[in-house]
Amino acid sequence: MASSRMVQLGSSSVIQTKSKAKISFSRKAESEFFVDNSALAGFTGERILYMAIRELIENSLDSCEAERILPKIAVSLKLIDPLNDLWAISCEDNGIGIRSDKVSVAVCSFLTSGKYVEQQQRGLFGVGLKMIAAFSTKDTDHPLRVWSKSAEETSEYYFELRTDIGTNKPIVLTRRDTKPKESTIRGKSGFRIEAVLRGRLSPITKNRIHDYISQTSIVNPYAVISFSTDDGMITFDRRTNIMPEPAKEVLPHPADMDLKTLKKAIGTHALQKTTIQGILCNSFQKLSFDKAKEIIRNAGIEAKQADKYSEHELIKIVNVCRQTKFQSPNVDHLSPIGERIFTVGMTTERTIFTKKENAISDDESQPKISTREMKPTLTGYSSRACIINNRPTIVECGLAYGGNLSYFKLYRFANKIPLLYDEGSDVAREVISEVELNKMGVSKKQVKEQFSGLESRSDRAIDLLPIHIFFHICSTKIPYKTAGKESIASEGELKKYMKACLSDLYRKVSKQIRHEMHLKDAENRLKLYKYYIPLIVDAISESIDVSAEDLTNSFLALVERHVKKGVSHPRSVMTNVENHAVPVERHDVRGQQKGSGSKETSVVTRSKKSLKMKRLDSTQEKIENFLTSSEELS
Amino acid sequence: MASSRMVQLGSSSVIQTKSKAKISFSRKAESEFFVDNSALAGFTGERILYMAIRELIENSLDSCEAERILPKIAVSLKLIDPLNDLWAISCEDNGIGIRSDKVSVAVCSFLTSGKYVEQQQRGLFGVGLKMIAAFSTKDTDHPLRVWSKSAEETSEYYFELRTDIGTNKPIVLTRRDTKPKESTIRGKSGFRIEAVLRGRLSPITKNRIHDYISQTSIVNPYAVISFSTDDGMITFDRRTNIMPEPAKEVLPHPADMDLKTLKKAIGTHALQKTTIQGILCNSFQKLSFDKAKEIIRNAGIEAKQADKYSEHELIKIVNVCRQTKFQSPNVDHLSPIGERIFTVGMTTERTIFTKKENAISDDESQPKISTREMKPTLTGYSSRACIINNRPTIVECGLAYGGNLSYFKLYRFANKIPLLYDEGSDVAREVISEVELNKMGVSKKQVKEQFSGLESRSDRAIDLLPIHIFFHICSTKIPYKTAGKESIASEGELKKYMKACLSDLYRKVSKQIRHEMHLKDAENRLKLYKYYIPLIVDAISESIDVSAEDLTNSFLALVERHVKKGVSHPRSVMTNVENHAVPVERHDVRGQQKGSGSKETSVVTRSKKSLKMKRLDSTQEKIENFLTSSEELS
Amino acid sequence: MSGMDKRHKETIKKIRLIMKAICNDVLSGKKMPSFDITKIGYDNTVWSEEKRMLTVGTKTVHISPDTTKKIPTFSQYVVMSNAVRKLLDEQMESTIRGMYYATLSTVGDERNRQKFWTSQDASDDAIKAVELLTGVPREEFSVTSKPKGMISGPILLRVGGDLIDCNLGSRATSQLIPTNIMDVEIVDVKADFVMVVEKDTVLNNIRKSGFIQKYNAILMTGSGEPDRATRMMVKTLNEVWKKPVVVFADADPWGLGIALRYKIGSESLSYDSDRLVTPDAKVLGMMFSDIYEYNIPEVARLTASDEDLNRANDMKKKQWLKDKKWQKELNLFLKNKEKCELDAFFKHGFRYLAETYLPQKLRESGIL
Amino acid sequence: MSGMDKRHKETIKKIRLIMKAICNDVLSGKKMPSFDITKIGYDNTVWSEEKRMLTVGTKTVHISPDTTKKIPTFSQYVVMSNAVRKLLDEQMESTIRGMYYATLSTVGDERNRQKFWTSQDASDDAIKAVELLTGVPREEFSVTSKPKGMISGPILLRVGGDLIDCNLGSRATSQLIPTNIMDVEIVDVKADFVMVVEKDTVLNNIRKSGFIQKYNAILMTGSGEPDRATRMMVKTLNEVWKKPVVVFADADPWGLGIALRYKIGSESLSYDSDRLVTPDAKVLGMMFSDIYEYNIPEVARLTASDEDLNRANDMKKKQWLKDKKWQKELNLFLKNKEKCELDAFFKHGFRYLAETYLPQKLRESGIL
Repeated sequence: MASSRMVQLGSSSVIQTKSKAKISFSRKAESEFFVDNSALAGFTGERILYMAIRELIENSLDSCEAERILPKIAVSLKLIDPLNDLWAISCEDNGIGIRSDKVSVAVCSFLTSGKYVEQQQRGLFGVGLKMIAAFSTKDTDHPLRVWSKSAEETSEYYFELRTDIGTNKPIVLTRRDTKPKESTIRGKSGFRIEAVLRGRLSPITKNRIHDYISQTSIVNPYAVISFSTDDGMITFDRRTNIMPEPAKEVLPHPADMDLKTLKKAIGTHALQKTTIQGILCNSFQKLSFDKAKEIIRNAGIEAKQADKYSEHELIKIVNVCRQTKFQSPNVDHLSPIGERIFTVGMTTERTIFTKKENAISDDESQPKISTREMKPTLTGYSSRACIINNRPTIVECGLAYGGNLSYFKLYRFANKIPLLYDEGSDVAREVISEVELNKMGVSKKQVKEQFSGLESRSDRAIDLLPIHIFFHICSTKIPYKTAGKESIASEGELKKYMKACLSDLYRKVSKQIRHEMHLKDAENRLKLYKYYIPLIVDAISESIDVSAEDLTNSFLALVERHVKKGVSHPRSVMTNVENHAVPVERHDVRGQQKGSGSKETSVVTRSKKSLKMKRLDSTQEKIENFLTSSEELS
Repeated sequence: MASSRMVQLGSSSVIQTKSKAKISFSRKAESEFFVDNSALAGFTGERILYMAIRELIENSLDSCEAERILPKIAVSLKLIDPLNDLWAISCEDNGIGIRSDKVSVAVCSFLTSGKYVEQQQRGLFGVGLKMIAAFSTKDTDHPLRVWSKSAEETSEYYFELRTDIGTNKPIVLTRRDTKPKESTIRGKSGFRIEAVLRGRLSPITKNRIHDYISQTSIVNPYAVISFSTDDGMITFDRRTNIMPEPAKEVLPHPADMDLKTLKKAIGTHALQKTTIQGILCNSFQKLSFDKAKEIIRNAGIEAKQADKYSEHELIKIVNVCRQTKFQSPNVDHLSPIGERIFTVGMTTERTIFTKKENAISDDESQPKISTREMKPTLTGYSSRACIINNRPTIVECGLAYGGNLSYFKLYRFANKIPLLYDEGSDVAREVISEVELNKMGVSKKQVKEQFSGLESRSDRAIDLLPIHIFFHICSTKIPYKTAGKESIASEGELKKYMKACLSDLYRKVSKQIRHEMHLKDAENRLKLYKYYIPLIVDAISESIDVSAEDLTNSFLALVERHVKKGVSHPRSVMTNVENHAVPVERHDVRGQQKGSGSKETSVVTRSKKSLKMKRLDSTQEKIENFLTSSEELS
Repeated sequence: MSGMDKRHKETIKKIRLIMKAICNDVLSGKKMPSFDITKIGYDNTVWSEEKRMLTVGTKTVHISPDTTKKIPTFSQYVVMSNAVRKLLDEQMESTIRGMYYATLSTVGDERNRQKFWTSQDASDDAIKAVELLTGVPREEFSVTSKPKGMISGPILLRVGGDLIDCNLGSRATSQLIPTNIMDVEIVDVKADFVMVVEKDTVLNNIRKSGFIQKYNAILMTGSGEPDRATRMMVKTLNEVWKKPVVVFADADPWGLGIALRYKIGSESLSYDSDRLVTPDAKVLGMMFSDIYEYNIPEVARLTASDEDLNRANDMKKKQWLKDKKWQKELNLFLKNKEKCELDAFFKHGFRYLAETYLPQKLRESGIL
Repeated sequence: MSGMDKRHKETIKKIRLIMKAICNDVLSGKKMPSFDITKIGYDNTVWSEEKRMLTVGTKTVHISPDTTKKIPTFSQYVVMSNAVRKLLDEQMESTIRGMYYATLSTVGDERNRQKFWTSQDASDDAIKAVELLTGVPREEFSVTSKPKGMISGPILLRVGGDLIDCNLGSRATSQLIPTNIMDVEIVDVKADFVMVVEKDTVLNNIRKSGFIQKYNAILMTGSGEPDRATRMMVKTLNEVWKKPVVVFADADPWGLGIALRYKIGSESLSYDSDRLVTPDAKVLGMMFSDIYEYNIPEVARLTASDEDLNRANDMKKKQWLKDKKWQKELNLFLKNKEKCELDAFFKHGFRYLAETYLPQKLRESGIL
């Protein structure tokens, strides 16, 4: 059977031995083009395995979210042939699967994808799966093995596939309806792929994969993602059952019109014989019939059947549209994470390490299962919708403070994908530098006074705080700084909106942060009194006749009352700080909250439990007393 | 006529309004894919005009070099509609042109290119011209205008073209054989294209374009490139008539074999019924019949007709090849610049500014023509051939010192294309940091003493020297750090070879540089004496009875003799510097010098004339005297 | 002597009263102990036209351990008060550095230990606070700084039981001005006038030239910023002994500032101006205009730093420098951006300063 | 006086001879002018077992404008030589700062002007070079530094024509030790011994306690690094007046270094040890072991810095500190990494140092 495939070989590009330079124009199949220029899709050298895992996880998440299925994704990466650097990679999800008649092209044929629609998705080029198939075909004799149970079908199908790189066509080696007892996918629907790739895995790349999955879990807390390697399995557990509203496909916005989109719109309506005005308002969002008439009038072209216009006339429409002000585009085609899910992501991270039973390193002391959770004392969320480069864009920003957090960290996401590298050149870093910390109601000086004890790598006050800041940018066109897609450029007004989000957040949490800092200050102050009182008492009792013990006891009682008073009247201590506690303002994302069913009304969540964990010293009880009383007061 | 094109509209991807998420798999035409994901080819936002000019210049240079035609390229970029940001861009060359039957697909159809061969070329993806055509079609109603006079034909043909983005097919609006008196292209052959693009040109991008052309001229000194804008014309003039040996197409190297290449080789020989051994040694370089037999033996597969092997058997051949040591690949498919041309590029840069006759700013004081030349005192060249990522790679390194150069600068080129940005992260920067300056026979301390007076941005000694360092990497697969293609990664042993080149160069120029530095030191010393002698003479003549004038004259005579002595015995002054002047060693590029016809034997060229230009003070004559004598001595 | 002891006893009593007051506040438990002291520094300094000197304003500082920042300060003041009491009880004297050492300590526990004094500056501030709290100048409670003022010329001092004749020949070294100035009595002054210079290098040069003998002058210097003893000595010579006082300092904003310390006082010691300032002193040089009038070679001039210029701009705005003469000089400096030290005259020869420049300036002002 | 003038004339003559030699070399045109001077510093210092002091070795430095780097140095030495000649011709004295000012200059042309002296250090080095060139110590050509040494106790000095009695009461200030030491004559010494301390704060505290009267001692300090006058005064008191000398300094490597300046000399002045060093001086304290034996409170101890430890390690290797006693002390320091200043005794009360620690140490060593 294998040799029968030989007939499919053959390519349009033939190596010639030329005596004289002569340009021979050759046509390349898409698959061959992408294999030859694999750098375009990021599949180069060391990065092949990393990119493969990324693409598979992103496809799986997209597939689940399309139908609001809580994702459960199992990825594995195992070395099967060290001599030839062969790795078995697999990914299984419980998404909607792919219809059996589409599986082979969806996996193997470049430029055929379910991703070519105007809505937010993780992967946009739709070439990831195809790259895996082509590389596997090119470098190994192992076929791709695929199990798919489509939501639209009842059976699970099994495939063995190869890509004919020379023609961009799938080679289907096996295709069968699996019998129920044989079936691999347990849920109602799902997809599993296994491929063998040739590649190298350096420790750096290994960490990169781990970071990628870990941060993916932060921004997708409704997903379970497990990752198996030869060392064992790590599971990034689900922490919520709420999923974001899926992205919807929308009509293009007229400000983004060009000749191609306009002609496509006319072509779509070709059979209906409508007017050009009708086509405009049916094919573009935010375009009323009146507005369409106005555009045609401004373009100065005569009325005729829509498909009778020449390009010269159409370009006038495009030019007018580019100069016309329209309503902001709607954002239904975007899927922001939303406050509730974002908050879950910020608040918790649950990781379970399961060591392989017979792991090579037989370290008895290491537990087989360990979990890690982080519980900040308070969190905040804010978002903005805006237009960047003619595309609707949603900026989401989150903040987590205190609790188990002990240092500053910035997390960056684009369309729910974590950005891991080039943080220094990311616009988010600029945003954080440029938003004044005193919007939080605290001064740099205060922060340095209170936190400079912590280990810090930086002089900047923000870097001293136990704070995590999260930025998520959703758009159908993320303004990446480089094609490497690791940092976002400060394009258009993006920075302005990000700064507005962070400023909101600072203002929103300011009361709580100030309270947190007052608590910490009160604690510090009591400690300070205890340090200094003996010195004062000694000096006095050496000078005049008084009982040192009485004086000490009275002094301690006095300062404890004093500290308590200080916390319930924070202003008196912080007179030099401008008060930013404006009435809490909600910055909802337009159209986003409709169906999210959020019941929370306050954007700042205070976790009492974690606060208690923090107070371990002897003054705990007293502090909690006045904490309670001050909360009653406020 | 315009409306008749309407029938060609229509696309396989149709916008649907869906009530329920359902993945619809759609196939995209290559053109549509690239237009939608234009970032892949670098055509985004501000960069469109820059990329267009780059692509056109690179195509033109490739076209000329294919037939060793001395390139003469005229590029222009003019704003024709400020309201709609429309620019007319044109490029004309004297290259080999494109055969009239191929023009339309070569210009408009993606994945059809003359670049898909295994040889060094500037553009590799072959999508630049197509992007221009597609963007012009998408954003304007102006057709592309093309004049082509192919070396294979006698007539010049004129075309008006558009791209059918939905199908990746050209739309030929006009095609005609121009009459001789109408003809645009004057030379034997050539190609001219005019397109209208929508875009913005910021001052930054404008500078970027200028830098790009200027540096292109450095590395292609045999080309004339003129660039016209609304401000006037800048011509980067030709400084040599020698051209590098053009790249030849070669067979792939067996170490780089994969299933795809192997199967392609078998397919090509399908009709000849040869053995697999025969195919191997006919389809791959550096693979003798014996070696082929050995490979088949090691793969442990039975002998049969070549097209009867299964993939499973073929992959065994691939695996064996990957583990087998072969001779280094030949580098005929690479086209390094070579020492002579490299030296011309380093030594001169001739720029002619021609202000527009009726320029808006009527600044009378500004001359209409100005030229700029730089003449270093000495230059050096070194190169190495190596294998990086299984691809033969040639590293060329050049160095220019002194003369009109007044600061340190690093120039980086890949396949004769300048790399303009991200210098900090380029491997070349690391190479320069890591090669010890004292290989040059001078110590950091000396450099700092002699040159710290110059304005410098850095503490590093090399940055103080008036030195330009040039790196050129040739390969069919340049290890770019990012898809943005602005910096090269330290992949494989690339850095090692680059360091070796630079070290060679340092050693080679060490004697001259030391001599230069001695001259400079002598100069400095004479100056210093002149500064201090009056103070010494005053002190002495105040203390004792002596004629200040006599003393001054005697002192000046004494120090001039003393300085002269110092230079003719440089060692005596520089005893603390290790002497690296090893016997001059040539590091020829394997196989590269064969046809270059180079007659020079010394790699270090000293320009006497420029030295003279430098000596303007009164001691010029004396210094030249001892310069001559010291040269006689050495 | 017994007058001194009596004053010491009074100071001890004042300190005990302060301690008592703190004690009462704490034991009663009603309020944080606190006391107000006069604020010192530029923002509580007022120019008195009548007295012709800088005087202290009415602002006060609230000293109390009621905020985090003020806890250490309060403790330091209390601890320093006790140390002063001890010093007086032991009938010793100490320098300000000695007081720092005597009160050196750490606070905090094992895990978080820090210094009681961040530096000697903090201890010096606490000594100042004790002065303000008790209303007794430092010298009276026997805390002095290292002597740095110097005096030379026909003047006879009595310190304790010893007579000190400062009228020594040109080869001898000047006498240090004792910092325990309360112990110093001026027995006799034979000089016609007092010349104060900024730096001892300059004083030395002038003295060696025989200036004292030739012009019957007393030469004094505070060696830079003058200590209180030097300022008080100048004041006494002018106001009690009726000797004209002239001041010479470097031609830069800092030199001018030092010269003006003698004549109008300083912002940091404005609370003590009545004891320290000599309003009739004449600041004669080195004026910025002298740089040009006496033809100082360019190499001996220095380029003004930004700091110098800022300081000069600040000075221009001061009420007490609104006089046309000072404004003219400061404007000249701000225009030319050149400053100069008195030593620069050495470029004209080692005797030029003492034998040409100074006599000329003194004649111009009518002193000679 | 005329002896002084004669010596001055000789110095002038020596300078003129040097100038003449340079002149001859230049006018003959045969060779670059050059002269060799003794190299000074650690690499030309030799321990003399016989003299029990650091002495200078035989290395020399070649001074000549023959290389770029040496042109400025040569010029500076010539210019400074001429300035010294001028000073002597004018019969003036100057401080080292005065010499710096007198020779201030720039070199170069419009486009490239630089300072003749990079800082006063360069000028100070040039003065040292003139000493070495002429073989005449600085004091003899009337260049002195600012006086900083102090002396108190039953000793009578004559400076020029003036008698200076240093035996003043406890309230008076100590006398400065004149830096023009060639002009100073010791007329009479009534004290039983001489006690040298590192810092004037400490001297002041001791003096105020009545120590001088009680023990009939002379108290001296160099106020840190002692100047030559102070060292020479100590030597004279010990060797001419046969008074025992004891030295007390802080318990840190720098304090120990200062104490040893008196007893064995220093590397930078080893060429002048014969005039400066008092080999019979006894360095009594403060020993590192005293920190523990006298129970200095922990807060008054300081943590040794890396610099301190490096210095101590260097000192341990010196030939002249191979004595068991020093090795033991240095090892103790290196082990505990704690140092301490004499002022730290103030933590035990202001009189403890003078009334407990010092008498005990003096008794232990047999002085009392």
